[in-house]
Amino acid sequence: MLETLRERVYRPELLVAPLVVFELAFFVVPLIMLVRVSLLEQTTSGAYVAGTLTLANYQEVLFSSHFQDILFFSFKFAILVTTIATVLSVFFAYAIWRADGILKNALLFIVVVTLLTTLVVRLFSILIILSPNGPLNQLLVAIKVLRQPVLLVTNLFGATVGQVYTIFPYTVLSIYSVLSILDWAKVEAARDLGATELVSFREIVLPQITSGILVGAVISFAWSFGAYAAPFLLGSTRQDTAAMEVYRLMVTRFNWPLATALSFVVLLVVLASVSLLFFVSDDNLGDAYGT
Amino acid sequence: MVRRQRVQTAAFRLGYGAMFLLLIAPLVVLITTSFAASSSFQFPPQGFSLQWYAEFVQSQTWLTAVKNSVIVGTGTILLSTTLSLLAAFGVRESDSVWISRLIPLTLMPLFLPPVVLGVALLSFFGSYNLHQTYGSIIVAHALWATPISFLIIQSVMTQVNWGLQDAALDLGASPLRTKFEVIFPQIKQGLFASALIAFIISLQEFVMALFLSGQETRTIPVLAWTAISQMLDPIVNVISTLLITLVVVVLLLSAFSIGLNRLARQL
Amino acid sequence: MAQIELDGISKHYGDLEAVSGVSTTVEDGELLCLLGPSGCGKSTTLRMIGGLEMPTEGTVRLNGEDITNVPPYDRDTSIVFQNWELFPHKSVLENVAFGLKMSDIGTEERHERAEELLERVEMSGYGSHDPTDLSGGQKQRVALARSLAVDPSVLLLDEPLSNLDKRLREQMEIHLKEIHEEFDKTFIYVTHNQDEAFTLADRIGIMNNGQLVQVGDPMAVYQNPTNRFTEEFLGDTNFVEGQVSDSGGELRVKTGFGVSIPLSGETAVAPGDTIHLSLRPEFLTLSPSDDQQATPVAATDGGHTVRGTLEDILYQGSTIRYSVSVSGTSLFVERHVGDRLEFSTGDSVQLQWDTDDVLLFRADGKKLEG
Amino acid sequence: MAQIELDGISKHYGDLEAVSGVSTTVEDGELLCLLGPSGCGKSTTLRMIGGLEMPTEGTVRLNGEDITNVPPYDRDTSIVFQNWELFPHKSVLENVAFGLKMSDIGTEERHERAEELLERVEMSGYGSHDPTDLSGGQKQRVALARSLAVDPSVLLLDEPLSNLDKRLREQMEIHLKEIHEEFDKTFIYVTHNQDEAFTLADRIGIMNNGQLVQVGDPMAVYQNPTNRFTEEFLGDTNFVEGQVSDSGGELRVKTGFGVSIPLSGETAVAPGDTIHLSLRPEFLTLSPSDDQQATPVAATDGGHTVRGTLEDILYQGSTIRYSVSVSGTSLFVERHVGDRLEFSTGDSVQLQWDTDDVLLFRADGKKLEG
Amino acid sequence: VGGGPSQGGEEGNATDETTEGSQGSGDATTTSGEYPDYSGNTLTVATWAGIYAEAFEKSVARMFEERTGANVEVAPAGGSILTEIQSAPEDNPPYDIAAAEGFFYWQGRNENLFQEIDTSKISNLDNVYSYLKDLRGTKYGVPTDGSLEGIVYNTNVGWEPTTWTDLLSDKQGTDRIGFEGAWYIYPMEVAAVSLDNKTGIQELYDEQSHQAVLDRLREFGQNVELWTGSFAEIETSLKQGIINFSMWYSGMGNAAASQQEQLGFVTPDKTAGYLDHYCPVRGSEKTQMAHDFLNHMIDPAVQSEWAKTGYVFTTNKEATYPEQTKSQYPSSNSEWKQVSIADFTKLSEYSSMFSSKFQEIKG
Ligand SMILES: Nc1ncnc2c1ncn2[C@@H]1O[C@H](COP(=O)(O)OP(=O)(O)OP(=O)(O)O)[C@@H](O)[C@H]1O
Ligand SMILES: Nc1ncnc2c1ncn2[C@@H]1O[C@H](COP(=O)(O)OP(=O)(O)OP(=O)(O)O)[C@@H](O)[C@H]1O
Ligand SMILES: [Mg+2]
Ligand SMILES: [Mg+2]
Repeated sequence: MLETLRERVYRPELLVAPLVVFELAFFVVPLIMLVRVSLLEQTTSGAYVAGTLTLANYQEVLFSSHFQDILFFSFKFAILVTTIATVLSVFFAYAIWRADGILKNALLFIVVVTLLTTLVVRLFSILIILSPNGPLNQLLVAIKVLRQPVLLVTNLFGATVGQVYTIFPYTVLSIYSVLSILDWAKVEAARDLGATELVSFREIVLPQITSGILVGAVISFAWSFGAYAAPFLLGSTRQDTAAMEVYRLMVTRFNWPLATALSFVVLLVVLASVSLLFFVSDDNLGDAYGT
Repeated sequence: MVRRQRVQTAAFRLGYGAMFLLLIAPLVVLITTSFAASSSFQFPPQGFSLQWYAEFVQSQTWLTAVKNSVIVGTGTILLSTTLSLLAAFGVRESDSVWISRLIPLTLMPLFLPPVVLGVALLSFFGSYNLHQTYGSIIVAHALWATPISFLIIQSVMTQVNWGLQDAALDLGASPLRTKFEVIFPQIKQGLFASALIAFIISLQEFVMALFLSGQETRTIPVLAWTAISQMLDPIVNVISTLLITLVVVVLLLSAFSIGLNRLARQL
Repeated sequence: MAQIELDGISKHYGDLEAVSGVSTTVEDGELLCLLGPSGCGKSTTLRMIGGLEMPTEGTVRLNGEDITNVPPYDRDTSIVFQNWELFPHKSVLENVAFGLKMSDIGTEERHERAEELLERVEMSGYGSHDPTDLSGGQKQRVALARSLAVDPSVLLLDEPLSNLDKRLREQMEIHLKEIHEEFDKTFIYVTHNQDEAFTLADRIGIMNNGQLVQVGDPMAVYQNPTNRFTEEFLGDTNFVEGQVSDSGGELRVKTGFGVSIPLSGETAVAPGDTIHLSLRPEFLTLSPSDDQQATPVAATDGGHTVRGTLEDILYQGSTIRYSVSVSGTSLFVERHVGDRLEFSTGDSVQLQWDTDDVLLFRADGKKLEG
Repeated sequence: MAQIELDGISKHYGDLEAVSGVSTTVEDGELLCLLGPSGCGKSTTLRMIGGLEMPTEGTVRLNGEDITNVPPYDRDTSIVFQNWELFPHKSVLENVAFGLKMSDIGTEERHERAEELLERVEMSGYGSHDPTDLSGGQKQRVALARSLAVDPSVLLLDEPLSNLDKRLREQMEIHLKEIHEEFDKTFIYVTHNQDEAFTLADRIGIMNNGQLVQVGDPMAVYQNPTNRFTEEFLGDTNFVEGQVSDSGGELRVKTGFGVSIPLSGETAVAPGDTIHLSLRPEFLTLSPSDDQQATPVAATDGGHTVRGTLEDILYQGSTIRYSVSVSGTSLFVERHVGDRLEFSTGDSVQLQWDTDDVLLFRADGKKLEG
Repeated sequence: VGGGPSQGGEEGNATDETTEGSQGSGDATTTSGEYPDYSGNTLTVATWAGIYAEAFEKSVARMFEERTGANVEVAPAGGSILTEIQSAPEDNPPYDIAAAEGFFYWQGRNENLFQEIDTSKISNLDNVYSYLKDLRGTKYGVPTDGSLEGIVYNTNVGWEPTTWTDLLSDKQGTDRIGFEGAWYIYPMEVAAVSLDNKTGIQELYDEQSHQAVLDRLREFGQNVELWTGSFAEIETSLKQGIINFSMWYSGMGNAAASQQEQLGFVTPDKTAGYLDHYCPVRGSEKTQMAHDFLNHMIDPAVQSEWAKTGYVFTTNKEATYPEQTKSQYPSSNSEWKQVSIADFTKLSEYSSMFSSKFQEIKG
């Protein structure tokens, strides 16, 4: 039906042009500069040795166990956070969708408002809540769940909680935005055909919001891989994410070639993971249509 | 049967109730400490005072940062929403496969640690003497916000009833008009969400902004990060509290004017 | 075994009372057709039976058990929705197999069953199609197959054949009738098509304005409407206004063109009341006028004969509608094409009927038993 | 002034040929009804005329001008969609006023116009409602009003009254007819309801399998179908199979129960061919059998009389259907209730018809002119 | 991140030329009259973040503004200062003057990120301890301030550590301590000074002793719950019971202890520290104002005020310390010699080894 419009009025490809130009100018060009930096020799007496060309940085990133550990941890951490955040967000977004009136407003409000607070302060608040002298421990001790306070921060638990908090509102919003225009009548039809709330959710709602979930998962994965603030403040100092390491290399150690080389490895790992995610979910979608 | 249903419903309510509490808990800490009398971040806070509010109002630096965040946030919304909305329509209406293949590549900025992106952009903008401008920060934030808005808008579009577009075209609406009249209302939650996310990215991102901002263009999170990483005073909480208050007031006002249920539907 | 009992159910939407105080019992294995004008509350009633809408008041019982609060998926009912509500992200086959999947029937078996049902609704070969690509009638048939597949004891059909052509509709009617009889299911069937209702129904329920105004055997409802609404709704008829007058101790109703009918034993009317006479076209005999000059109205033995001019002849496929002007009032008669009445416009004709076939209604709509 | 010309338009969806090579001209001010089974391509044809679908082949012309590539918003056409496509986020009034808004008509004026149209479709008072809260029939009427509001020179209606009860439908038909005649608009009207088609149409187009198989005057199409499909589709008829045989130089067709009809001058058949005879129920005269013992078939003057047993009587509101078994073949006849034929099941009856009323079709569906 | 300044000495051989005698004691009271009127001009100064920046603003910056009418923009850029200058265009730097501790000074100098200064224009330099001047020289900036490594602790533990090895004892609370985690040099320094093999931090410059230093750090590491570059995190963690003691720097540590009863700070007798230089940034055109600002920074009055608000040590002999820090900081060249300040020219060849070992110990 759109052929006609296309011929007469505009070519839809042109609509994509601004985005492409934007990405080329502000991402690809700086990216090329970065690639160049990642191929320079390191020096301890400055940022890099200008004019040199080497693959040593990539070698170091790929073959030193230090970086391997970091990449592996980041990967694990990203998977962990993404899984938890996605499940919780789907649940919460669904709750918002099903709620009405004041409750709906309240649930939505809390998500949005969370995002309006400065991340670092929010993380410090969580630090306080989870700390041995904090309200959570006090509560658990008071109701005799715990005999004495436990350390919930400066470990993987703390980092994960912090990162899930960081990512959660984004994932909820991306899922809810798709959910909000879903047709309730279809769910009714399913329930009429014997699907319980749970099943109709799985059969009708879930397949139609996969795209939203996917967006959330991508954001979550990418940002958890590149997590900085939450693992920094709440995590174990023994477990650095790739982004923290890049920051350290770039800013504290002033070692640009290594920092950029690591960044590109991170970029490729995340890109590959996300492509895999898209690929797998596409496959599933395909299954849904086939018979 | 009915019993199982009750148990399920109860579990469901309990689930989101608990999540609600968990979400609100840090905010409670954050808000109450903004009224602390002491100069440190402590919960429960000792004493009540408005000293941090007074300090905030008197601090030119913080007020400027608020102004900068608003400017940069708005810019990010405009830039990223425009780019991604156009692109989403383009991809939908084009049958060229490579375009839709190309688009996921726009996600790449999200995958790069922000510090290198910040440094790269600083060198890039620096060579045109454009660093420390609002524009450079907006561009950096849009690099993150655009792919997300794009993906959100695109997935919202999968739920759009395109039959309505046919109806509108048939009734004499031009393609552009059709978009305004029948497509926007359908994707408005998605647009709202993506604009919100764009704004929030801008309100939260501090690593790239750290490099790209100058004295005059520092945003709230940059200031907060540099301030707070070495010194915790509740002034940052004041800003968060004020922002929350602002949103509550706006929501209440709109609730009074259009009714809560209507509002719930609008959202 | 599925007997449905509605006990004073009502549904309010804000100020609007979509359904008000509907009570009736649908016996096991019965097929009840709900007929009524657009917006009278038929779909809402079905949705309440299916559990998709909570009645504002009243109780729904299944085999005597109160199911008002039972969720839809725990009710052995299935709705064919008026606007189909196919799942857009599932194939046609998956749509049909959905209910079976919900009862945990294996993939193979349910696909087989689904294929079978698609065949029944003449949609075999469409299994792998995308529902959004189907034509209106095709979607409707898929929706029907989807509900049939779950094999519910109560099937609630909301205008399930409205988008089908006559031939297919009749075929589907036969299928439905078969299923209904063979498996002894309870059907509640909303339709705006009276032929459908008469062909299928064990009983017919007439709704108006949220109320169930009459329920009964199709022929009984048709032949003996208890109120003017039913009479008017069910068939095209000639309504003629008359006035009650007292002629020598006997109440009579008199029309503008001179027909006068005695109201023997009628107590609910008084002289001066307006009465509506219904002269059904099928009870009117049309013949060439014997005598051009005679009085327009003559009381014959147990009936009347009126003379008039043939004003209009309308061909409607297999039937022909004749409009006759009698002293300024227009009356119409219908005949089959095959009856071969050879009239042309302007002809002088006479219409004849039995007084027994004339139905009388009070101004408030109630039928007079006179 | 709006004359629509379709010149060999086809529409392929992948392998599927939804519409194939449809050519016809709809004259200015004409009302063409498209009839055809579900999925035969009616909606697709309308959508191509409206510009919402590009024909894979062929040309659409408006007043002789090629508009195949003109976008929908530049065409003076408007579609009433089969599934309504109301804008859910706009009020009923805004839906109706939408087209006027697009022509930049001031708020006040367009709301006034919209109110007027809502009144026409008996939906006044619903202006501020949410379309999703309406009943099926109400939605349909709003969709109709919305298209009427833009006052297009070509109105394309896709089963616009399918969800309305008989009374309302007839009222709407009258409104549409009025609008059509008063403003001299061109209408293309898809319906599966033959009464509707016969009541409204200036011409009728019969579609099957994507093709336009016959177009013409309603009575002509009905009385003189050019092929078996039309005959079968348009009405319930008795199809009886016969064989061509050569009896003394003259070709005749003979049925199983003994009817024999000469095929004078027919050259397109040969002995041994199968021929289908259509005996329309309205051309059959049903009467009590004179003679129980006589041969089952007798050739009368220009026709036949057959004897049989009354097997079944089916009441369908105002008509009654009688099934008669003649030597094992079941034939049916329809009569109005008012005809008061007093038969009961098991009676011996006779059926009579004129040979002129019998239609003969070759195995490939083509009608014989015999 | 930003907080922990790291450092390196350059010509670190702190020669014994104590030159106690301040040449021209009269300069000590430089009057405001010597400063030109800079009204309408802005000077952007990059400093460490947090409490440091606040104190800087209240003392140094405010006093300069009062003296000259200039506007001083304090940018608490912290750890990213160097990266920002490096990536900005050469002729348009983000700052006019930048703080640089040892490592930054050394790196910045190598990358030519700083301008050479004309010491003759900085008269107050004469009153600066020669030990501190000679440490890295004054070619690209002047030594202005610094901090020593000490221990910040929660007073609730009931005892006060006095030496680094106290943290290795099994006294109450030493099982959960905090340490600088952003950068290896200061933890290494602590490990080195806590060893008695060599004076100060000489162990770091001698390959043979490296193993001992690393082992010692590993020993500390066993008790470390928190490695961080953020003092805010240390402060919160101390108060919330996550840790009980933490290594940190005397400036911030004293400031925190002075404000909060719950916290205390000590500087062990044998310890190390860092020294800041403030350097004019390459490409900045405000050379004259920068020189005036640098001179202002080491003005005794300014230094005294700074020492009072920020608890840092100062470099001008004439400056005075507040009660709280008086005893913690050296007040003569000979005393200064007891304080170890890292020399990056000597460290550079071990730098990446230390760095990766440090990561390993943390991990
Ligand atoms: N978008 C599409 N993609 C693929 N096939 C389609 C599409 N739209 C319609 N079809 C197919 O084309 C054929 C004709 O469809 P169309 O909607 O024109 O039928 P119709 O005559 O209007 O039928 P009905 O009376 O049931 O509405 C159908 O077989 C349908 O499945
Ligand atoms: N969700 C709703 N909110 C408000 N009003 C509603 C809602 N659903 C239905 N109504 C109103 O209730 C009345 C009855 O609607 P219902 O759908 O039961 O009618 P119906 O008899 O099925 O009509 P139709 O034959 O046109 O489908 C209508 O006036 C309709 O506008
Ligand atoms: Mg309905
Ligand atoms: Mg159709």
